[in-house]
Amino acid sequence: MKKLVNDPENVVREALEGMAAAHPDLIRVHYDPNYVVRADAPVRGKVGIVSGGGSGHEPMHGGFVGRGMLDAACPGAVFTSPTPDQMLEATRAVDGGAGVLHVVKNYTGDVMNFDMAADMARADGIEVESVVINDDVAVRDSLYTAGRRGVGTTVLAEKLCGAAAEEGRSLKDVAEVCRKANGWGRSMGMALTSCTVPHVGKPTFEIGEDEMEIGIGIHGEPGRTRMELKAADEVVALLMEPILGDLPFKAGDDVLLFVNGMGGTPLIELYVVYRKAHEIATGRGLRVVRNLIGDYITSLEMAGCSITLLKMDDDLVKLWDAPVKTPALRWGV
Amino acid sequence: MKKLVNDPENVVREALEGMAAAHPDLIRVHYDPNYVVRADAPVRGKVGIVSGGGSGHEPMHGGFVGRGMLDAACPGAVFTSPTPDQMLEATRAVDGGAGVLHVVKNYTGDVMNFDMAADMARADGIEVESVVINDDVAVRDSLYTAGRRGVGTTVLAEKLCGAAAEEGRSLKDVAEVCRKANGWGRSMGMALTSCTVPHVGKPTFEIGEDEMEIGIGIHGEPGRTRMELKAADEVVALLMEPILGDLPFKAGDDVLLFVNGMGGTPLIELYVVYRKAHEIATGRGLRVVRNLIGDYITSLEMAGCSITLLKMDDDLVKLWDAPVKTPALRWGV
Amino acid sequence: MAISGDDVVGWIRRSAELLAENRDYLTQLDAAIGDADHGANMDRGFRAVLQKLPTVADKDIGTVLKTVGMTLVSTVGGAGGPLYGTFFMQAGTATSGKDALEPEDWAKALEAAVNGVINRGKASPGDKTMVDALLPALEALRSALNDGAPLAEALRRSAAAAEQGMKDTIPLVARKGRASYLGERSAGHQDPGATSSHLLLRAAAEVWSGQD
Amino acid sequence: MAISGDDVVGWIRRSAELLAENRDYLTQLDAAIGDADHGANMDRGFRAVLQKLPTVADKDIGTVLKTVGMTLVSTVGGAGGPLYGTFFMQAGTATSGKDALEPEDWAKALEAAVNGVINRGKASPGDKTMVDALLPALEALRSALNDGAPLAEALRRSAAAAEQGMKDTIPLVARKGRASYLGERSAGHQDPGATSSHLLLRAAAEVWSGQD
Ligand SMILES: Nc1ncnc2c1ncn2[C@@H]1O[C@H](COP(=O)(O)OP(=O)(O)O)[C@@H](O)[C@H]1O
Ligand SMILES: Nc1ncnc2c1ncn2[C@@H]1O[C@H](COP(=O)(O)OP(=O)(O)O)[C@@H](O)[C@H]1O
Ligand SMILES: [Mg+2]
Ligand SMILES: [Mg+2]
Ligand SMILES: [Mg+2]
Ligand SMILES: [Mg+2]
Repeated sequence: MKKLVNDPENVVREALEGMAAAHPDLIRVHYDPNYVVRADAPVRGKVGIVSGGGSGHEPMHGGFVGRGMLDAACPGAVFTSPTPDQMLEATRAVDGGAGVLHVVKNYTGDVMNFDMAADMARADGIEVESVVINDDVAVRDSLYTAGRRGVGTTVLAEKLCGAAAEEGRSLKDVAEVCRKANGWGRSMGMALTSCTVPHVGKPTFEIGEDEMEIGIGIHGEPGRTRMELKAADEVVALLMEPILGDLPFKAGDDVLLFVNGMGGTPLIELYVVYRKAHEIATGRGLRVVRNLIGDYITSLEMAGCSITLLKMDDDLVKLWDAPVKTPALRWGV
Repeated sequence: MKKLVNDPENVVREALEGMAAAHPDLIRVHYDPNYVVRADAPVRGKVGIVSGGGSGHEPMHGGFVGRGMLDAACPGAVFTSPTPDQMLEATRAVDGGAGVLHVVKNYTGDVMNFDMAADMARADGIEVESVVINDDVAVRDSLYTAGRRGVGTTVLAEKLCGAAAEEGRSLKDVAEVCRKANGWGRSMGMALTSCTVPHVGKPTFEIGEDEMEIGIGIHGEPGRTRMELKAADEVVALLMEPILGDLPFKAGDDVLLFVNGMGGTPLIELYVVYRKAHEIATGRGLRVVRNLIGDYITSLEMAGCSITLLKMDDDLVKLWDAPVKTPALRWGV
Repeated sequence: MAISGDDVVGWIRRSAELLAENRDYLTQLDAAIGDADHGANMDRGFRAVLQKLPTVADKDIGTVLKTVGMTLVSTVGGAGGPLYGTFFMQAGTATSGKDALEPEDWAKALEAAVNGVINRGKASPGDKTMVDALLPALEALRSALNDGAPLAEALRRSAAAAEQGMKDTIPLVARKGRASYLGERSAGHQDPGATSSHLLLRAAAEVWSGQD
Repeated sequence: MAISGDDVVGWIRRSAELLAENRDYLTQLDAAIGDADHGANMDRGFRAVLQKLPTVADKDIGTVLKTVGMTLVSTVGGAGGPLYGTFFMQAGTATSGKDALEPEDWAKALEAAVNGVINRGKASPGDKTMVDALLPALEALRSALNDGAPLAEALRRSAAAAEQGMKDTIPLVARKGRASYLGERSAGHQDPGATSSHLLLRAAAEVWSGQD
């Protein structure tokens, strides 16, 4: 295992300490239980937004805490959902009297832990809404399974509902923005290499020098299919087809195109991917009105990428363009 | 070789096409010769700033083109200095009548190509100044060698002199900011793995599962020493010692601390590195007043990091905080 | 005759031991169809439990088990945290105030625990989850006690049923939890949660086998 | 007797061929003490030259060589681009207007070329650069011609000296170019630029060896 870490058990803690040292103007970090919170939380009268999940997906979620996005993030152990006590304390810390939205990725653990936390917070008298993000078209959906995973759309939804909250919208309306983003977003990912969980010390999966995994999750979970490595343009087509086939919208619609790196793929390759994804989207009559390119929802050092298409309307465009000031996403301020 | 590319010979071209498709609001891309230029270039009366170098270091330099930073960037083949014709055309394209600054990293190829371009541009009647960045303390300096490489300080210098140009300072003054940044910046890098040049198809160097390379360059050039892999805190100390030992400044000074990822190292590890680097800097009495953490000057998918310390004064802080709007660095606007 | 408070503490300790020993094994199982953390999660949780135990060792069995559950909820995370947390909290509620458990008390506690897991996770038998080890274990315990088997024997049959249930998860296609994302590709692998469940029941059988 | 314009074009073509054949070899040498691009750079440049050649094939030798130099400058990049670009541009200036080269003309052209490289790169002999192949080649050519050797013989001695100079770079510690960043670690490796320089002089010896 080749990593810049000390004791693998301390990676999450030490990375949080690094964040605290780096961004005192934007965030505060609370330990035991661990959560990252906006430096000026709670913001009176504003809906608070809390997300969280396993660590190893940086900058998500801690890097998205700040004005115009999340009020707090709860980092779990690497690839492990955080616990209800973290979420409860974070919820209390960001409650400015207007209620708190939990943005939850659809993994059994995340959903159950956030459910417990929401129950406890409500028992405390805090109004809590939860929106579960489930945008991964690699997973075949069904009433009888855990359903689709929450992946790339999470980043976009957090930006959008963060802006809505900043504008002063009500809990119901902020949750509505989040649900709309989830309903209008579709993603799919792929991997060239495996990640290595620090405390495991070896790659989660073996993969041949000429193989790739299509439909991979962000935790090194195996994907839909293992196949021979292909040229970037073909890979992009393999990701775009299921996304386009599942889109709840049509030619002529405006979209945001998000090309996300899994952590180990350099930016030059993400632009090669973007080129083709843009071409395919445009070829289907979609208008790419906004985009995001870079490592935002990662899987440690895994090489690979994911693509997200999100339908946009005027309100979402306005919310996307609104100022954001977090460690990882920043503009307009 | 596991990369998201099509024909390896076309990587640079296709990545440029991806950038052009992604950021028409910020940049335009010119092909044959290749350069990336601010969408609104030339800006009348403003000093133009041109940089460039081999590709494979993304987002540097193309990702730094835009308001408040570079006016143009010339991408060469992967790890190969661009050619004078690119630089000449870029220089012409950004000349707003106030002269053009070339920001050149100190590699023999870059220096010679930019020299030729500057001569040609001057023959065209454009006033050109060049500043050569040479901040890499891994290289022992001497009058009789090529001297130190230009690495991390380049990113910071480009931001700072970009802001100075945007403010309307003269060519002489903008160049002075750049020289000051170079004089006050020191960097050192390390690698856990090798990068693979696309058209070569195999790793530039072999490195054992329990080895690391200290003092690595950004082109996979071997570093100062190969040694056994160590804990992150020890690695950081190994990088900080030569930097601190070479600093042209002292306890009590303000600094910007830049922890840069080489491309394949995930952000969570960069924060573990930042934590210790911040601690060491602070322990030496330096005040870390600004910082930057992420992949900004990379070496394809190489895993590893570099650390840069830059002394700051009030003017540099003001220039650092000034608005910047480029694909890779954006704030205040 | 009965399971004492010390016996319950002994069971928890032995469980912690078995989970620590099988940490890498559980993680490997989870790597194949999940995210390679089940071993680390359970081990982290039970190490926290071991630290907490002394503070409640002299309390009633219900308090001990509820404390175990609450500690797991706040230290394990993932799916395992809420599920095993609920398991022990429900077992604790069912044994509230008791200083010793008769065989029937244990059966009721296990029943409450297993129902808690099912209510929280909504998994049905055959979904390839810990339920596939827990439910057979409960049924085997009940039928052994109905047969008039002594406690030690009933515990052994219960643990054996958990083991069988665990093995029977191998051919299943997962319908719940992270393994369900794999669809057909989840078949052919043993479920990590069913495996850790078996370890808990095996620990009970080992530690309490002196009783009858 | 003399080197014709066609001969010069033949030399360039043969050089392109040798560089293409040795692309991986040059890149490997550059990987050891540089950045693994010298082979790709030279090959890219000479492929561009081959495309350009037909447009000047009927021009004087000076024009051909200057065109080669300018094409290399705008397609090779790195250190090799300006250095080899200058090499050919200077050789072109020295042969301006000529349709054939007497041995002494070639010696003057090579001298101008090598001086151009030295002026641009500021390398001294022993710095572990292409100069360590080029300068011995020039000296060997001069002394062979002074000895009254026929051109073919002089070219062979020139190429052999380049080869020896190339090999002699192995123990050297680099003081110029990218390899200098390695300090002592650059010793023990052959310089890629000296190797490509040898290939150019070998091509001349091969292609022009019929003349004398
Ligand atoms: N809905 C569910 N009901 C019961 N058990 C479940 C459910 N979902 C997952 N599990 C169990 O949890 C185990 C995985 O636990 P763990 O690896 O700790 O959590 P995570 O999947 O969040 O990483 C699975 O092997 C399975 O036995
Ligand atoms: N200052 C110099 N003078 C002469 N030759 C040099 C100088 N610097 C480098 N070289 C030559 O250039 C070669 C490297 O060329 P190349 O790999 O194409 O460029 P780069 O080093 O920019 O990647 C070296 O092997 C060396 O022979
Ligand atoms: Mg997990
Ligand atoms: Mg090079
Ligand atoms: Mg798991
Ligand atoms: Mg080179």
